[in-house]
Amino acid sequence: MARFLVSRLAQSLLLLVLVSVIGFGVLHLAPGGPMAQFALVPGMSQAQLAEIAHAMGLDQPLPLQYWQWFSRLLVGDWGHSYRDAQPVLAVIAARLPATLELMGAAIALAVLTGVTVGVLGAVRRDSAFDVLSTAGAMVALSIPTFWFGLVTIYVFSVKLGWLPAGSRATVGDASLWGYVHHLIAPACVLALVEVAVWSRYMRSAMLDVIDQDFVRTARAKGLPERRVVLHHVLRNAWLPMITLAGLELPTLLGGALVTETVFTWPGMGRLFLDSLGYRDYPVVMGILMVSALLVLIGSLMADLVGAVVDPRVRLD
Amino acid sequence: MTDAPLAPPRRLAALLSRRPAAGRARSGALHRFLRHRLAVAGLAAIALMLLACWLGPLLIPYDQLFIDIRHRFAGPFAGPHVFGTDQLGRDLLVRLLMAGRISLTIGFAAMALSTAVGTAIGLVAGYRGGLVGAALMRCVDAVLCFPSVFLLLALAAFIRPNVVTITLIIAATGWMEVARVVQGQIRTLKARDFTLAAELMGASGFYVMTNELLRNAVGPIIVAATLTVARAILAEAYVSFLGYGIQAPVASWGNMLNNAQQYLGSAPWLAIFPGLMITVAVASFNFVGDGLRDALDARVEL
Amino acid sequence: MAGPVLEVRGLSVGFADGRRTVPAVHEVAFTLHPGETLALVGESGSGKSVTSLALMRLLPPAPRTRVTGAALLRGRDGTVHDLLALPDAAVRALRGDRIAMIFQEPMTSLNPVHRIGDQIAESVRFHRGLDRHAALKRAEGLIERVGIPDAARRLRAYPHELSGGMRQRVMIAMALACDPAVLIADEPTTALDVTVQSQILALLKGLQRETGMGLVFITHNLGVVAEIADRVMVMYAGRIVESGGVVPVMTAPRMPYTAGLIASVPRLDLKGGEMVSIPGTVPDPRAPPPGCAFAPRCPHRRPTPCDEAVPPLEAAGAGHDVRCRRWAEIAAAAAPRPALEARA
Amino acid sequence: MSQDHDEALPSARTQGPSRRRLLALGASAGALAFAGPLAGWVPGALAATPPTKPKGQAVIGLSQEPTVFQPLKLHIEVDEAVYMNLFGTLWRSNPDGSFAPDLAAEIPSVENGGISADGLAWRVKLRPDVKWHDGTPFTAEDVKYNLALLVDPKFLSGRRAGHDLLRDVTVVSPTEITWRMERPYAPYPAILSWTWFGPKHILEKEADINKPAFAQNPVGTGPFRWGERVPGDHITLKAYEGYHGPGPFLETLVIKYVPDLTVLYTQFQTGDIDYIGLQGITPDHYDEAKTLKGQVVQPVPKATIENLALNTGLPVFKDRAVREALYLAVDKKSIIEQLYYGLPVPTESYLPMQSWAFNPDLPAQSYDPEKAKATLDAAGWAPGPDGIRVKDGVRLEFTNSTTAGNHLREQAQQLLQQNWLEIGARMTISNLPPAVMWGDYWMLSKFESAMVGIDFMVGPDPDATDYFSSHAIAAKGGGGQNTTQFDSPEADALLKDGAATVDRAQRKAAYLKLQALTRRELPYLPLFQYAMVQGVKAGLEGYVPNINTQENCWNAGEWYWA
Repeated sequence: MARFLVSRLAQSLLLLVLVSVIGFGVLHLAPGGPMAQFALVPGMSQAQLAEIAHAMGLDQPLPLQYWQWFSRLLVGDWGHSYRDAQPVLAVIAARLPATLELMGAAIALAVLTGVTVGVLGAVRRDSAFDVLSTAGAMVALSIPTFWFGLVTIYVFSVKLGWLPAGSRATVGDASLWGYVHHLIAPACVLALVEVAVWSRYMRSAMLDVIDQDFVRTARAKGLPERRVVLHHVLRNAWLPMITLAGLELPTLLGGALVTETVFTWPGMGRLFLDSLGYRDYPVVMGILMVSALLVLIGSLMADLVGAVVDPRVRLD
Repeated sequence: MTDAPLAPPRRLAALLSRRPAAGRARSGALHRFLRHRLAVAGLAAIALMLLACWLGPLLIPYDQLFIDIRHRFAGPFAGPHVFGTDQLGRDLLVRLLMAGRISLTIGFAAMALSTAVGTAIGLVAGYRGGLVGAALMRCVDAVLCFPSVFLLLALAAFIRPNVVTITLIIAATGWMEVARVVQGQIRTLKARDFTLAAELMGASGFYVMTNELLRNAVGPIIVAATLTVARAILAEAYVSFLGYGIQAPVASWGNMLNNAQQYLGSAPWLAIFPGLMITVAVASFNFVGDGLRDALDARVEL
Repeated sequence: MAGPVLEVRGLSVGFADGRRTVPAVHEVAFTLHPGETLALVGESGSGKSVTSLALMRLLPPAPRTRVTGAALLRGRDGTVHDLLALPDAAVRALRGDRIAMIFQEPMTSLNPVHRIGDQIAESVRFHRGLDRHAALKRAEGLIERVGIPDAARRLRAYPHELSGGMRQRVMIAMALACDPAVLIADEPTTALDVTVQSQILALLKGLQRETGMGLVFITHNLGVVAEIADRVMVMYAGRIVESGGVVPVMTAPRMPYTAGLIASVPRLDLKGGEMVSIPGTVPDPRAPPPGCAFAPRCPHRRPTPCDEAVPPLEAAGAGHDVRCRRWAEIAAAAAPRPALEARA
Repeated sequence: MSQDHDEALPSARTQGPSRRRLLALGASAGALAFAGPLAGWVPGALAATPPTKPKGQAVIGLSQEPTVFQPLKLHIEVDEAVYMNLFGTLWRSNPDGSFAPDLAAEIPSVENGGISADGLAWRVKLRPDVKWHDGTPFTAEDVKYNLALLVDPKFLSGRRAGHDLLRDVTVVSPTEITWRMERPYAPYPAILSWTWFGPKHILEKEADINKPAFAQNPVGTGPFRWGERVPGDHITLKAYEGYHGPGPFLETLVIKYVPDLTVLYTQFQTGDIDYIGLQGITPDHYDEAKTLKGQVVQPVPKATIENLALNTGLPVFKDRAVREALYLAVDKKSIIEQLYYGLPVPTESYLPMQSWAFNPDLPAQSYDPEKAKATLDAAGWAPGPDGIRVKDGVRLEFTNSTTAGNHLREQAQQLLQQNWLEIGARMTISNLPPAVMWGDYWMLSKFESAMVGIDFMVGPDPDATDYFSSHAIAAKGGGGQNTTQFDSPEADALLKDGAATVDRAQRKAAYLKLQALTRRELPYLPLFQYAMVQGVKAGLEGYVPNINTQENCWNAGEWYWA
């Protein structure tokens, strides 16, 4: 176990370094830059601009810039936002909870719905429900999330007026319902693709298990079908789902970005887009690192949890 | 040993299993694909879409770029413009079809590119193994660590958008899965005897890679490629929707949505038609990919 | 004895295949008395497992399979239930309680994610309404009873921590949890090492003596039959082709197929002896031969009468039935050890 | 300053007030901060009286997020929406263009002895009763500190131009400060009207003035004090009861960030937002918004002029005939009436028509492709085989750029593309992300032609040196935004005249000539002066649009609910 953890952590760190190199390269090699915002200041001369660029270290060779950024990162200094001069970690930390809330709600919704649909589909294989839910999942995977979000806003906020159009809460309304009310539409939109993924995986995992001998054994014991499905089939079928949860994290995070854009959700994805617009490199890099970190932690957690709940797996 | 003369009841298992009988495998991948009704429908839809996008505009008496500002926002299914007109009075149908050309072209081109790159990297990583393989696969992992949308936007924010650059950045964020699939496939294939046989017969590494391994990994690659087209179309739509993609006046399904967003209330068809086209196109490719997966018996999940 | 504990009448099973129904079992009938062991013998595809699953009502439900006939099980209170006619819930109440089953593959028949104690206790909890603690206590007793040492600790083990033989013992413990009147053992030893096989057989015999349950023992291995069975029923292509007491059937098989099976038993006394097997394979149930299903593989086949119609089951002695038109001819012509041996 | 009407652009637009002549019909002239309802703005309900104690909450919706809370630092337009309510200036601009004292006791002038006759010596008297939100008295030391910080080379200052002319800043007493100007600079009072001050006693203790901890909990002298900030979502300001001016009447002022204009409008519609700031309601929604019950919606003029900037440094645009012909071929009427729903006003000048220096007598453009063709023919631009005109090997072919994602502008671009193709000029659209567009591409004149909204004035002052002086061409090493590389000795002279005197009549004469000059030379093809559709919830009293400020929440301290 300890050896597994150490080697996994080492691998993850290596990955993080690679991630940072790729991210840094992509950002800094591209045209445009943070100087655009300074250039528009009245009375700013080219000489002053050069001074600012120098002060920000932007005039140094790229590898050196990377090294300076990275060595500071190692001692926990993620830098300051070019835009509002706040520490990058504080800027991200202020936005992360909103994203996690959205992702959490969506994943809860997706797992609940997806697992139910997948289980029912597998249990009633080839029934009308199964065929429809399988085709439906495929279509759900194909709908552009942003478009679905727009249509949702149009129908439920503009036309019907049932749900608020974006934002995380109405200012001044701190009630739980206020938050939930705002969360419904974006969480559903973000969950749509995940429901499809989860129901497809769940169904096929169930089918992998449902024909196995031990299920017949359980039936032979005279257990009610419900218990056979839930206690015996599902308990085995959801083990690979834990790994899936880890693997789905990047997709979910990406989906959260899209959803946040459409629903003006004050999360990390929105911050990412805004910061890209300003070429706020430290913040953009910070978000890339945080999301990579989340992804790595997610997959590590998935492995660990998988090992804990599956008696057959030993980590060493 | 006791089983030697009389094998245990495998056929019972086959009968009890409600899956399509394995015995029918011999009737071929094509047969299995055709049994997949949704996949066939998807294929038909793709064929229809290609036909419509490339031939349709020739039959419609409107130019996709001709602005007729006095007839903007004409509703669909009434008057000479079948699908209505857009915010500049251009015929929406012909724009949808021309946009289809762009979106599908990007989809296919990005697929070809990312499949080629992914296959090459997967091949080398899987065949060479060792340090090179590990290094390549760690790079794949690292790129996979970014939610692909983040990477896509980071790249899109910097390029001068046109069909070629958009294709390039979509391919740049879509080759990793193919690489993984190919690498995994190659590793299992490599463990099999025929690779060894080929090597013993003095075949070069390149020959083994291309002629033996690649040929045998072609099923999963095809499936992955099909699903990549679907992803590429979605990616193009999103980038263009945010305004970083295909630029006006050229239409793509994504940038048609970009312009339509604010007219959802007053001219909803401007957003609905392109959105439906994207959904239908992507779903078709997904269905075909799903059918191919079954037909080629390739377990690929993208 | 107070009459049979299980009586099967005219059991037929068909599987839906597209629009057709493929017959898998025809008109199987037998009775089982308490304490009696009935061996159901046949090659793969002969229908013996389907028969047992049909009795347990473990086959897929109606549109996929068609089951007709009756299977009368005597309940704890003496009332008789037709397993094939009861509603699902009522069958579930009997299954695992009055009639239990163990399967061929101990490696895969146990749920890998549950502790074996819980898996054994589960049945008791459901049928007897015991709480978890009491059920586990009983499971511990059962584990001891099936000869697993260190029962208290094993209770907490997962299946993958046990050997194949141990797992089969666990399966047996699980089946015996509610003291069933009938135990169906579907090839319980096939997947095990020979030494383990005989241990399991001995265990089953011992337990049967203790509990007086009726045992339906399904196997394709006649060597095992001789060790355990009171009566034998041989199946081929879904039909009973020979049945009777173990001694007459094993020593004087009347059906050439039975004779072939006996000949194919590897014999320890014949050192380096050649393995004997029946040529050919079981017919495709979708396209059965017109007459005797065994005719295509039978050394004694004559187009007439063998290929004319499916032969009826005829009495060949007291309680000894056989499904062969020519059994009398063959028996008269042949030596005690049938001619098949020569064909090796 | 270039101003864009979409999100996420790093334009540090710092424009200011100008004199509002035409709209100030019923305005109460004078020094009082409140300038009655404007003609053109109809308040939602009959005027009620403000409450005696701060009461209620108003939510201001903005499509960009204020993030810089140190008001002297480099910031963008949207940040000022916070400054206006949190911080104080020496004086501020009224809708009619006059100044009203805020931290100063009176507006310095030659008459009251505040400014010497030559415009070089300044003496500013401060109010004695102003306290920072933390209770510390505001004094002349604060002013001195702020003025010095603005030109501190180590500081990322929001504006140096103007402040760098100050010499010998002297604190005479806690309520009096004097300085000398290096040379007369007419726009300086205007610049001071949007120079917000921070507290010396806090800022001077900052470890790194460019990364101020102050921004976490800013302290000002405005009608509202800092409440809390939920990044990416909103900022809450609370009434400052010790405010020295009238108000505040609202207990809470919320500044909410909703990046999507459609969502912003929807939230306004549903009443979550009481007022939409910045670009307001998109023109697409104007017709619908007018019918809303419970919301008062009206177009309000802005000082921004929509232009086609032509890079005269390129061979194709060197020829005035080309610029003239392109202008003649612009179907301005369709752009304004169809695409912008008739909201903006066509213009020929770079100044808003409300400015005192506006020249109303410029020749009006009319859409005349035939005349455009004739002009090009006469100038020797002959159509090539593909219909595109050529002269001396130069094809009449160029790109046009703007910030990607600005829908209306992109539509206008496409219409122009069609207009120009008619006369044999091929324009290709090449839109860019803001950080690329407004970087070197724009500043160093690497674009060919661009579609930009620009407010050419310095605050309320019509001085446009930054845009038309040949010394302001960054591509040639100058400091400024003369990105069209307009190089005219005549313009240079006029600009110099206009800025060097405080005599308004003299200045106006120079600027009228300059406007005629730019109309003739056409470095920019002027399209229209923006009018924003602005709306407030009915019952919000005290809301007064002010063309002289960046943001119409300039006086939120005086808002109250009826």
